[in-house]
Amino acid sequence: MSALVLDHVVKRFGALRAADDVSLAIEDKELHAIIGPNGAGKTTLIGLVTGELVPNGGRISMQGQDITDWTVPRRAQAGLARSFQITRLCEGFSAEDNVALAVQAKLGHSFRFLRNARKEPALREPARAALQRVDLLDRADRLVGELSHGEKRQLELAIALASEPRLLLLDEPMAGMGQEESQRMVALLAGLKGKITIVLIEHDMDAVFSLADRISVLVAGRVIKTGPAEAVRSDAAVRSAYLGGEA
Amino acid sequence: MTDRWKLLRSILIVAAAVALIALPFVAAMLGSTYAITLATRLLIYAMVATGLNLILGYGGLVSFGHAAYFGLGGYTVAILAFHLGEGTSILGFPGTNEALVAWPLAMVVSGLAALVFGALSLRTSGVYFIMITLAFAQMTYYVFVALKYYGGDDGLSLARRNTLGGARIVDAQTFYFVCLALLALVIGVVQRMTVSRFGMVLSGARADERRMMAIGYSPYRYRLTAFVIAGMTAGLGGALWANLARFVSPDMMAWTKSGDFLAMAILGGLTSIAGPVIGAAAFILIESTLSGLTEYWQVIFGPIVVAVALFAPRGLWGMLAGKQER
Amino acid sequence: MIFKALTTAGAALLVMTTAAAAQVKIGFITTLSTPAGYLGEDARDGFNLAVDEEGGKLGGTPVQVIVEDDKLRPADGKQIADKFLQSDKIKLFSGIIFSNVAGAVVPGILEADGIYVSPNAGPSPFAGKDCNANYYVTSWQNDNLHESAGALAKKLGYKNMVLLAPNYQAGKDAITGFRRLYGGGVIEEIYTSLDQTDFSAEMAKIRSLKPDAVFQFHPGGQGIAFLKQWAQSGLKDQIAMVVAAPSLDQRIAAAAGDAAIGIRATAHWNVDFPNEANKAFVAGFRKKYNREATIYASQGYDTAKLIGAALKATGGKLDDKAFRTAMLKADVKLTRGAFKFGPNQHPIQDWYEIKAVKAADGSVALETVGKVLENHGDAYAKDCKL
Amino acid sequence: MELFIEQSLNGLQLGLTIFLLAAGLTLVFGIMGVINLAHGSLFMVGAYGAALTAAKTGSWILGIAGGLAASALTGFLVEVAIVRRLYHRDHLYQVLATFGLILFFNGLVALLVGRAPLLMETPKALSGFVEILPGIPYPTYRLAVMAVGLTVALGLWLFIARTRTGMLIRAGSTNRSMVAALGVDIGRLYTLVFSLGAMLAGLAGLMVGPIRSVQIGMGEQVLILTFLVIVIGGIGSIRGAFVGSILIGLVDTLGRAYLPSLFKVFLTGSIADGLAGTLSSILIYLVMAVVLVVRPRGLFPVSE
Repeated sequence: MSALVLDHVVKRFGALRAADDVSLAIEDKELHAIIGPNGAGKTTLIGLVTGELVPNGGRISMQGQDITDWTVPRRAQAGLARSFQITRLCEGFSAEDNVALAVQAKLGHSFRFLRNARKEPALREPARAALQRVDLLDRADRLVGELSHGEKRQLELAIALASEPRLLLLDEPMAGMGQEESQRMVALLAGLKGKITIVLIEHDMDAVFSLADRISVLVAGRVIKTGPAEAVRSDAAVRSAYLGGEA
Repeated sequence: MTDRWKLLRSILIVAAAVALIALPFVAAMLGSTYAITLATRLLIYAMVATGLNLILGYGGLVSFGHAAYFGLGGYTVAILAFHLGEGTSILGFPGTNEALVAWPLAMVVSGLAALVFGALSLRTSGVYFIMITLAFAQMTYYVFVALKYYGGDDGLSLARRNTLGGARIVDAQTFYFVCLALLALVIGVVQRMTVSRFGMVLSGARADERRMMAIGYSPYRYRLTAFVIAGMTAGLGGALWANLARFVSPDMMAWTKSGDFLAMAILGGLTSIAGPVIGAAAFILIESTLSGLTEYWQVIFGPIVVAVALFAPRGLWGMLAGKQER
Repeated sequence: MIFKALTTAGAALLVMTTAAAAQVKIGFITTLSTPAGYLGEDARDGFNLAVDEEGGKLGGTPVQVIVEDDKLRPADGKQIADKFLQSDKIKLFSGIIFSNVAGAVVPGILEADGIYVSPNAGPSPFAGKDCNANYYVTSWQNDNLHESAGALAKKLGYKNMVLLAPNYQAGKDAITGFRRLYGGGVIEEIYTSLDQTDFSAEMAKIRSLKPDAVFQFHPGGQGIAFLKQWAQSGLKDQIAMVVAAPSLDQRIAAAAGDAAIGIRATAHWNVDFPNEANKAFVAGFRKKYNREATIYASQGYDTAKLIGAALKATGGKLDDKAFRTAMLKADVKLTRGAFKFGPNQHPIQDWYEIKAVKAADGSVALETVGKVLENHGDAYAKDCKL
Repeated sequence: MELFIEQSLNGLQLGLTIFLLAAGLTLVFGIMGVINLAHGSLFMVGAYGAALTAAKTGSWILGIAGGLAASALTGFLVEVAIVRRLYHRDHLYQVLATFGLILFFNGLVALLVGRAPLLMETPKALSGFVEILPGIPYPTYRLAVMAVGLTVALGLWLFIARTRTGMLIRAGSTNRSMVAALGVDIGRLYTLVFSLGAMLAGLAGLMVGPIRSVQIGMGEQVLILTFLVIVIGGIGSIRGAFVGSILIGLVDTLGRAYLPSLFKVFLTGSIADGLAGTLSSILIYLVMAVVLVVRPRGLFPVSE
């Protein structure tokens, strides 16, 4: 069963068709990259998958379940985790607090009023484990504002991992990173590959082609090609519409 | 947070607690019962501001109608006492003068109102939220102004204070300690809430709503819960106020009162537990001193409020704490 | 023997000087901010004028008048009263303009054995079953305002009236009071809302109802707005209007200008009363404050005079029955003329018809036309057991 | 039927009066994102400026000039001294600071001018009536107020849609840095807009002066109503403010006109009066609550 299926999904903004009859199937445990030039509709696609945008037509399903009408939190609860292109973290909180919030979400409702959440091992231990996975444990007590850009991106990933997702949606995780930071992120993702289904949206072509099992190319709201890295690289349509255009 | 600041903070808190406990005795020694009355007023406002701070400071929700819940709490106590005096019943229940019945009921009434108003208001955000909370408070205000049976805008007097477990709370000192104990309880509960799972979600949703939704929370439910808790706290404050003033009137729900509560919370410092208490104290002391000093008190008080908004966004406690807390 | 006489005389002298020096503090809680601030300002200035005339004394007793703004908030008034009672040890109070503030403040003062002399508000509970030996009203029982207007409407022969008042307690009391002595037909009672400033809907309705006269009770700014809109709508030339004193005081008339001319009101005082006390007051007020006296100023002044008369009789003492006896005698010439306290310690006095006319200098003046009610008390006195 | 037409006209008139005040408020919010509770104070300043100037000079035309000048100048000073420090701040601090300003202005007017309400009469030229329907005279002055309201609506629309400054304002509200990149001093643009908003508030104040009472606190009575209107319309939208104003004007007027008789159909006199009075007091708030529950960002939401 596919981890995520988009079936003839359409999203219009006025006259603009930001998602134009998109059909896509992401297989279980696959690392699937989505690439495309600016304005191709990648952000719209993420919005549609996470539930922040409501499609004008078509269906979306996850693990065989139709989630088209589900809210953002409900999809998250069902195992969809994401990172943001521009880091969105709770500023006044420490790195560990941020991750613990995701752990807490995973544990169900949070209507517990009197126990100090910062002292609950059930929240803090998994949070520290997630920080460990992204090599950020030594920065656990730092406030988000004190972290470097690269560290914030790692933290984003830790938050996403902490909820033990079935499907991980990464929105340009390398954006704005230096070479060294990018390499560390690629290594992190390589370590995750095959363990969770990952949808990776990324501009860094080297990263994409070295990591992805399959790649989909989005141009002007349409998927023009889906296939393994080599097939995409050699596809004439892709080359002319996108890779060629850039080269 | 440095150890020096931690020590200083502990000393300050202990000193404040000692001062609050000693105050009535000192006042009695100096023969100034007024100081006790004033301090009781302060405690009650501090309680309301503490509740408000939960949604304002931690939840980031600017409720411009908090006076409505304060007023409803006060009216609950007054109406129950009124029916006891008249020997009539309300909705099938006889009136009562027992605090153990009236005060929880005041919290229930205010909480229910907050539940209904909050459920509708929280569909909006930003300025819309500010204005819709104001609108609900105004509606409540006008209803009580027109409620002739309960005195309309002339208000309703209480013949005597509520009894507490059958015992009368006659003197100002006892009532002061009742208020102090309840304030301590409210502060304790709110303080624990802010670091609980619930509080973490509430603060998280203020910091970044989209992020919180992306990891699986619907902020609405948590905000509504906080809104109701804040409303209930205001209701308890109103119930105590009715006992202090032995009088309630729609004036308790006026929009300017909501503005006063906001000013108190901000003046002291949001997202701190000490803030609302300091804010309420400063607000009351400044306002009553100024209006005793000059009839044109507004000309001085207004700019003070402006200055706080402009130059002390973290309030008095924030200024004191400097960079130590955020 | 001589020594003894001397010491006695000395003691007596001592008593006299201390009595003369013992200053009486008067707590004057009144409304100075909010749109209604001018009412409290006038009452205070009238009161202070009487004190100034005696060089800081009332009835020979030095007094200190401590004024504080109640902000038209009952709870604030109560707080100030607590401070005055407990901190400043004040026993004698006055100044409250509004009934809702009085309702919150007065019980606390009376319980603390204080004395309250009201220069304006006279709510009905304190005139009837809740009357108190230490509570005096020098102005009116609230209903008097509207009863006199009702009596005037009856005297003028109106048969079909529309009555308007705001939808709150004082407004409802106004209509009840008016109907008590009016006795004629009422086509409709219209209730406006608390902060309403536009009355075009009501006026269109009045036009369609075709009454022969209208009674409206809108104090302060609402009253000004009503008069202006009434004149603009053209109804002023077709339908007569009778109002109570708070809807046509000197300030309202001045602010409404020509829109007020021809409107009739009733009052127990007017600036043109020819008695000597009033002439002196009006001239003194103008000299000291450089503005015209108002009904609120006259009430402040008369209140001070009544307190002065009582202090004179008791030698400045407040804490015995003598003060009450002296107070109830009301042995002083007031600006309004004849005055005595009824059994509930509320006024028994005359009410006059007042009309707004154009003065020689083009401004609006209130002119006394004639008497409407004589020795008028109130309907609640019978419920008062004192 | 004639009465209904007259009442509808009254509602329209009230709506246009509110619009005068709402236009400036929504303009300032839409462009700078500032909630200005002191807008009511500027309304008061306009009325006081006009009343005092007219009393001094005996000319109502000079009075208008005086009122506009006083409110624009006050707005300018308030922007320079206070409001410009609030542009990037949370709404909470804007509410608090401008709440403080209300207190200040009320106290200041009491101190400088005195507490008694001021005289402000209808200009002689506008004091008559026009027979709009047979047997129904309508005050000329109110028609003038309506005309001014419509003119302001049209003028603002033209200003924003057609002029260079208007274009900058539109751009500035969505893209500060773009406007700054064009070499426009955005600080000065904001000062200008705020002063303009203040002048509109002053215009509203001096227009209603002859209808209502020129007194301390006159701004707060209408302030909440004005906020209601711009919130219903969608904050920042001039069109929304216009529609909201007319809606509230009509609802308020027709509610007061017809609710009592409606209630009397099935209730006895005094209870009906009481209920109808209460309901008509809260009707406008109810309308706003319903609008916001259904459309949380108002009737004409302005995109961010």
